[in-house]
Amino acid sequence: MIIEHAVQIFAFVILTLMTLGGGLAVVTSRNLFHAALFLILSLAGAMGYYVLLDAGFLAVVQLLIYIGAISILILFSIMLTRGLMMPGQVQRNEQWWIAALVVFLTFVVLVVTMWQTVWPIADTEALRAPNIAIAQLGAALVGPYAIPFEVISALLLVALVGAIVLAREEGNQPARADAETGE
Amino acid sequence: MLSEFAFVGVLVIFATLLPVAGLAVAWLIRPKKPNPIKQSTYECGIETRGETWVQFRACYYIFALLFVVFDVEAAFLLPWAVAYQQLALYAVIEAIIFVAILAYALIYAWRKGALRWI
Amino acid sequence: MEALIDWLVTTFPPLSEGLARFIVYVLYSAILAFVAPVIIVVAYTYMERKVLARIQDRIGPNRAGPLGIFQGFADAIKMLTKEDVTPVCADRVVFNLAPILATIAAILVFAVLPVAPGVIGADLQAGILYVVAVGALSEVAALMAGWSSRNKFALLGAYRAVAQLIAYEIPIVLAILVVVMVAGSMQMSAIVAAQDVPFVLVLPVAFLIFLVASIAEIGRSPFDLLEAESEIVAGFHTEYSGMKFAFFFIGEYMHLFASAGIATTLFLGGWRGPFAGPDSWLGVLLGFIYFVIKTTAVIWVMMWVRGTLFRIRIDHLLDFAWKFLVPLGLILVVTVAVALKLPVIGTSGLRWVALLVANVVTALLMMLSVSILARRSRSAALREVAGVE
Amino acid sequence: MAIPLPWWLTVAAALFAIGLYGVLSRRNAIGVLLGIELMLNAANINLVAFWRYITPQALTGQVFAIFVIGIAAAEAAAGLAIIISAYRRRRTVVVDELDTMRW
Amino acid sequence: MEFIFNLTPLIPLFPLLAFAIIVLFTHRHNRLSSSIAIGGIALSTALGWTLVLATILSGEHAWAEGWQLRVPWLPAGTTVLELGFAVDGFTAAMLFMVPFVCLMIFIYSQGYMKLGQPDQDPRYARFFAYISLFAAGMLGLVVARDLVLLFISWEVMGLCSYLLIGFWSFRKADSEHHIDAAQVVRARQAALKAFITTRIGDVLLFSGIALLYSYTGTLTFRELFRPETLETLQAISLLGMPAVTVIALLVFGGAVGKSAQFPLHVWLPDAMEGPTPVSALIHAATMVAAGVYLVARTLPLFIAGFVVADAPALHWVAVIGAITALLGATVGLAQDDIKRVLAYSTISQLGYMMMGLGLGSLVAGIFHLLTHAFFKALLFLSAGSVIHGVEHGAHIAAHNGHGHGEHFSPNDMKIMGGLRHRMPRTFVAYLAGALALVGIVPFAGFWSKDEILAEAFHLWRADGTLNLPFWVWLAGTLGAFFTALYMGRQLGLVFWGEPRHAAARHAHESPSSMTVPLIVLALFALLFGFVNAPFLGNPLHHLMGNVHEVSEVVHAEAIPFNPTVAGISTVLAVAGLLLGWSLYRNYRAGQVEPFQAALGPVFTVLRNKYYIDDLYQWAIIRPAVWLANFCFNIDDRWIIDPFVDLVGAAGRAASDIARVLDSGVIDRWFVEGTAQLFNAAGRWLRYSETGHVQNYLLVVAVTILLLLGLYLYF
Repeated sequence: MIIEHAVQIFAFVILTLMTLGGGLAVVTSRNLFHAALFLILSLAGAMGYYVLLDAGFLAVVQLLIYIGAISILILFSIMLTRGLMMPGQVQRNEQWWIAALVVFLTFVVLVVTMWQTVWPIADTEALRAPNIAIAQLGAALVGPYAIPFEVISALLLVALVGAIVLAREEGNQPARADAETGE
Repeated sequence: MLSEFAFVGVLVIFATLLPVAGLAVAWLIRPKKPNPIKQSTYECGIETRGETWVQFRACYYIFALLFVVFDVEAAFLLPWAVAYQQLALYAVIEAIIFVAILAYALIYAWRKGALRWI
Repeated sequence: MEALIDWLVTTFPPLSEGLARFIVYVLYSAILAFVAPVIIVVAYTYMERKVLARIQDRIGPNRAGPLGIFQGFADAIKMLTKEDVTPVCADRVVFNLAPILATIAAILVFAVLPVAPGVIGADLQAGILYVVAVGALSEVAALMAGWSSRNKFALLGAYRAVAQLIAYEIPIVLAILVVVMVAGSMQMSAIVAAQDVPFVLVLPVAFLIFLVASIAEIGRSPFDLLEAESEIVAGFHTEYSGMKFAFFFIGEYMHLFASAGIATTLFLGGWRGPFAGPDSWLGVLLGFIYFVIKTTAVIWVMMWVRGTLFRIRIDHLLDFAWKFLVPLGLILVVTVAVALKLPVIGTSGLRWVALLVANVVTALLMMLSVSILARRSRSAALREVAGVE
Repeated sequence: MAIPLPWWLTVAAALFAIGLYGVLSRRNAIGVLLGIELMLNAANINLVAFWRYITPQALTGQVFAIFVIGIAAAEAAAGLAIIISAYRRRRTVVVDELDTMRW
Repeated sequence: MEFIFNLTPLIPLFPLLAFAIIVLFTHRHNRLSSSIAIGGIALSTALGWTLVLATILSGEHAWAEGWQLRVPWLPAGTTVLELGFAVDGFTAAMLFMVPFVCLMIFIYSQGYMKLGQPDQDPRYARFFAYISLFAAGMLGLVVARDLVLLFISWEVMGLCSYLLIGFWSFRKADSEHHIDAAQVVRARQAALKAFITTRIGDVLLFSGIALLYSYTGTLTFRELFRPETLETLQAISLLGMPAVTVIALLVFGGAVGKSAQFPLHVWLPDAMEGPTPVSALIHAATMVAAGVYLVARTLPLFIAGFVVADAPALHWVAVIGAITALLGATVGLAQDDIKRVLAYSTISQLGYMMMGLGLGSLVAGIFHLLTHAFFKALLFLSAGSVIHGVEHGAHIAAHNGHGHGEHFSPNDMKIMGGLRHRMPRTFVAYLAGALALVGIVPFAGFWSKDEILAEAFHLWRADGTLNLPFWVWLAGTLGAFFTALYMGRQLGLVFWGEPRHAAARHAHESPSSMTVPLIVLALFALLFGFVNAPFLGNPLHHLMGNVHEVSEVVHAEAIPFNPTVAGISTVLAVAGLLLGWSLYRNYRAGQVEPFQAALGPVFTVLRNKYYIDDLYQWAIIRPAVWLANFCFNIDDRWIIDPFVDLVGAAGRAASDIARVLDSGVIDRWFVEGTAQLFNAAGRWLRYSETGHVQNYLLVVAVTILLLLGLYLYF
């Protein structure tokens, strides 16, 4: 039990270093590509958190969507918008120090509140066995959460349509209809 | 569950060790005779001209976009698929509607020519 | 695995259960990370050369050792002692990290591969999703390699590689979706256990989608666009040499084996076969042998395809994924979902029949519509040509 | 559970603050987006932590986290498309220079 | 029976589907799109009327209690935000009117929107998509079980009204003669004005809803209006008033915006820039009715506030209603635009409805809402027909070489005249509508307006002193007179006398797709009043009188028919009508208007709408613009600049500051005058600092931080 706890705390510390260190690097790194890679590191740390919190499925989803898909998208768009990768360019604006101050204050307020609040922690028995099967999740998605579930797909559709309209190069349309598509 | 992921953690460490060790060994025993020509960027023997980071077309981005959308779809549908055998017909129909909406996304991209290379 | 842990605990009493588990994990990890790559690379490069040589009416490697079986080791030594050139303007850190990440990504897949009865590193609930998710790491590695080389070909190659990888990941996911639906679990062991009938027999279309997409996913001919020499030199690893290149190479073969292994697990019944089972050491060994045989068969098919087909064009490649495999997969998911919920389907036997019928019907419909579309577009093209002249 | 809940919350708050700082101080629009991703992740960590410690038998925490990830995907897709579009028209992704709304 | 009620969600769904189909698939096919839109609303009408029938047949209990359906909408942990559908007597009464009037307007639009547009105008399909969505919003509002669905529908309608009012805010080609550059500008401004003005109300309503939810944890009407809930709300004190009063006033604020009541009525006349069917749909029959409906639906809140203390939200409703009624009616006297007259008449009639509700009579207010919807839709559509005819006349005139190149507005009543011979069917319809509006027996308006006035009269007599009901009654009666006066003027100007312009001379009758709905609506304007006629036993009272059975302030029973009230208002109405008509029927072009001659400066005030628009322009919009500039400058000069200097003085961020110093800010501070410094610093900082998203975000972050601190530590 003690060893297990020690392992957990060790993992927590490592993951925190990854997450917060990666996060700090994301917001301070001068090279945007590096920033994106650090974002991946930070997200991987968060993934580890999910594992420690017994949300294995979520961890895998995090790996799949955040690291596997969203970060690819970000890397692509970084490469597409050239000119910002000029090294040595100043990457923070003039208000950064006010921002830092405000952010620090926010953090302090949050932390103080969190440590003062008495959280209604579940009883030990429940804490020990949070075994949520993926099947339960799946059933919930089409059960009580059916409407959000459908809305997500609509949201994705809308995002895709909007993004295609925005990102497509204008004035680059071939005059004839695409023969392959059989339109 | 933690113990299962613990294995993944151990494997990550070992999997990192392999290439690191390999590279270290190679670094020890390989010859090191750099010269500027060898270290220049390889472009079929021609001198590199212009910037390397030429701007690429947005169609790559659009493919990545579709990928993201369908990846999210997978993340939502896989739990559903696991639960599939216990579900009633209406729940299956909900998922089919979900798939249909995303299929419409694909059709939209197709008809807009976003799937066309060049 | 669990049996081994039990055995350790009972044989060496001072060992606690956790420690025993730790020892077993370390051992198995070491096997997966150090032994398996070497064996796989050596064995399957040799096999590939031989098979290709046979297809192309050559002899293949025959110098190093009897029948050239030491060719792989010779290659390894060559790689190890080659000079490693890093371009001056490259982003060194990222440049060095990329092959490491690629190797890690390839090895990590093995964590959930049930190579023998009871032998599986991590039997995750979300096992198969984990496989797909880890595959995404290799895309990141490709982008890192391409970007950090500061070479136009490398960057272009990385773009292409990622475009291809992500395009074919979706059909894979859809095929997996069908399997998960039928098996009722994402756990690899449960999927194997569910295959009283190997799924390839009842879900042939899903298997084909998976196989084709896997070939593309590991970037082999006819989908080896990522390293089309005539177009983009060697793709994202143009600037790599020596051991760093070797690790990309190792990663590729690990990936090959992993993909075939997953195909085996999902569709060919995994380690299942006569007398194989977790109860005795013999059964376990037998299961492992079945697994390797099946996987090698899949790999052989992939090599066969490589030796037979020519490389296809990048636009056709993406079209094939997005305009054929993805719609096919979506339709298949819907058809299977409906077929299994039909009121008459209750008993197990009928279930399999319904699945097979759903598969076949979907395939036929798809073929029909594609042929109609193709005919129409061909005649449109012909008309256009005629109109121009 | 070796780590008490407030630690998780603190880490999440720190990640949130870092992300917020990125949003407020990055000159590059994509950098701003990276900050937003960090913030979303911080929120997700909170959701999962609360689920684990307070309502471990309920599904809500995990389901919400999945929804947040899905929404983050949509947000990134649309946001990056906007940035690419802006880049194509204005040849810049520096937020300070994207100021048509000024007058 | 239950089965039919379960179909209720389909009523708003049909038009919504029509909208989706048009937008997604058929927007390239004009005729198909309009058919789909009409089909959708026709299905809704059929279903709606079936439901009305079912409700009536279900008996008294169903009228009061109704039927409902819950839909869990947003499960968030332990709480579930629900929305739902409900049908009771009140809903049934609305369901009789709303889809039917929409259907008539849709059919009419099919003919009207063809007007001078090229066949392939994409706006034709778009128009039908918008009005379908609009109808879906209104129907959703009517069948809502709770404030969630109601508010969603409310906002959908707000969006649609913006889109439709600004419908002609762009034009495709110069061939579209009826949309000139000025029209484009006007349409844009009107759309913005409508949107922003109603938004003020929406914010109030939303705050009201939020307050309700935070105090009661539910938004369902039935649960909100349970006596226990209301008592809780009465007990809570907020801003020195019972919470329920505050909430009622906030809700009323929403209604004031949507229903164009006194301080926020300015958007409605401008909204006439939209196509005429839109005016009929949004600004007469349905959308403005939404505000009245909201007040009627939440009447128990108002009454609860009324009962508990002398902070009577209910009286505010009556007072605002009375002011609006008089204001609208008087301004209507001095307008030239045929649609603007009707717009002000709408404002004034909405005031009547609010008066009725404010007196605690649900049925009187809603009865007037129903009859008004029919005859005002009729009037607007007839006005559209007149405009249509005049435009066609202008075409013909231009073709014949008369009046070519001369600019005129087809809405201007001054150019019309003598149209009763040229457009006989339109004339009959218009006359029916006018008589109904003025309140001549047996037209619909007579019965409903009389009921409101009788209510006020009754309450006055019951008390005996010169109390609020007396003033309300007085305002209503005076308003009735003015209504008659401006309708007489309008009839005289448009249909009698000689045509005063070539366009009017060549005007001719509209196509039957436009006139048939007119005739149908005219029949309703004539007959609909009988649904609550006293000698038939006030059927409407029985149907919906008991919906809010919580308090005796709501009169379930009808006030007995009062010959005195009816006599006074009828005499005044006839007198006003005749007076207006006789003064204007021989009006000739260029002549000084009879009213102007009689009223002098008062007329100018009326013509300028009591200068309320100018007041707003002067007192709100200019200061707002000025304030925006001021903040902008303050941000530049007095906050950021000292910050920069502070940093410089502290020797921090040396490189940035060096740039500041080099760029001459500090130099100029000493070398040149202070004024120039401010100027230069402002300009410099304007370029580097302001208008950037991140500045705003920073402000947001600081605000949130402050609020957080405030919430946690104070």
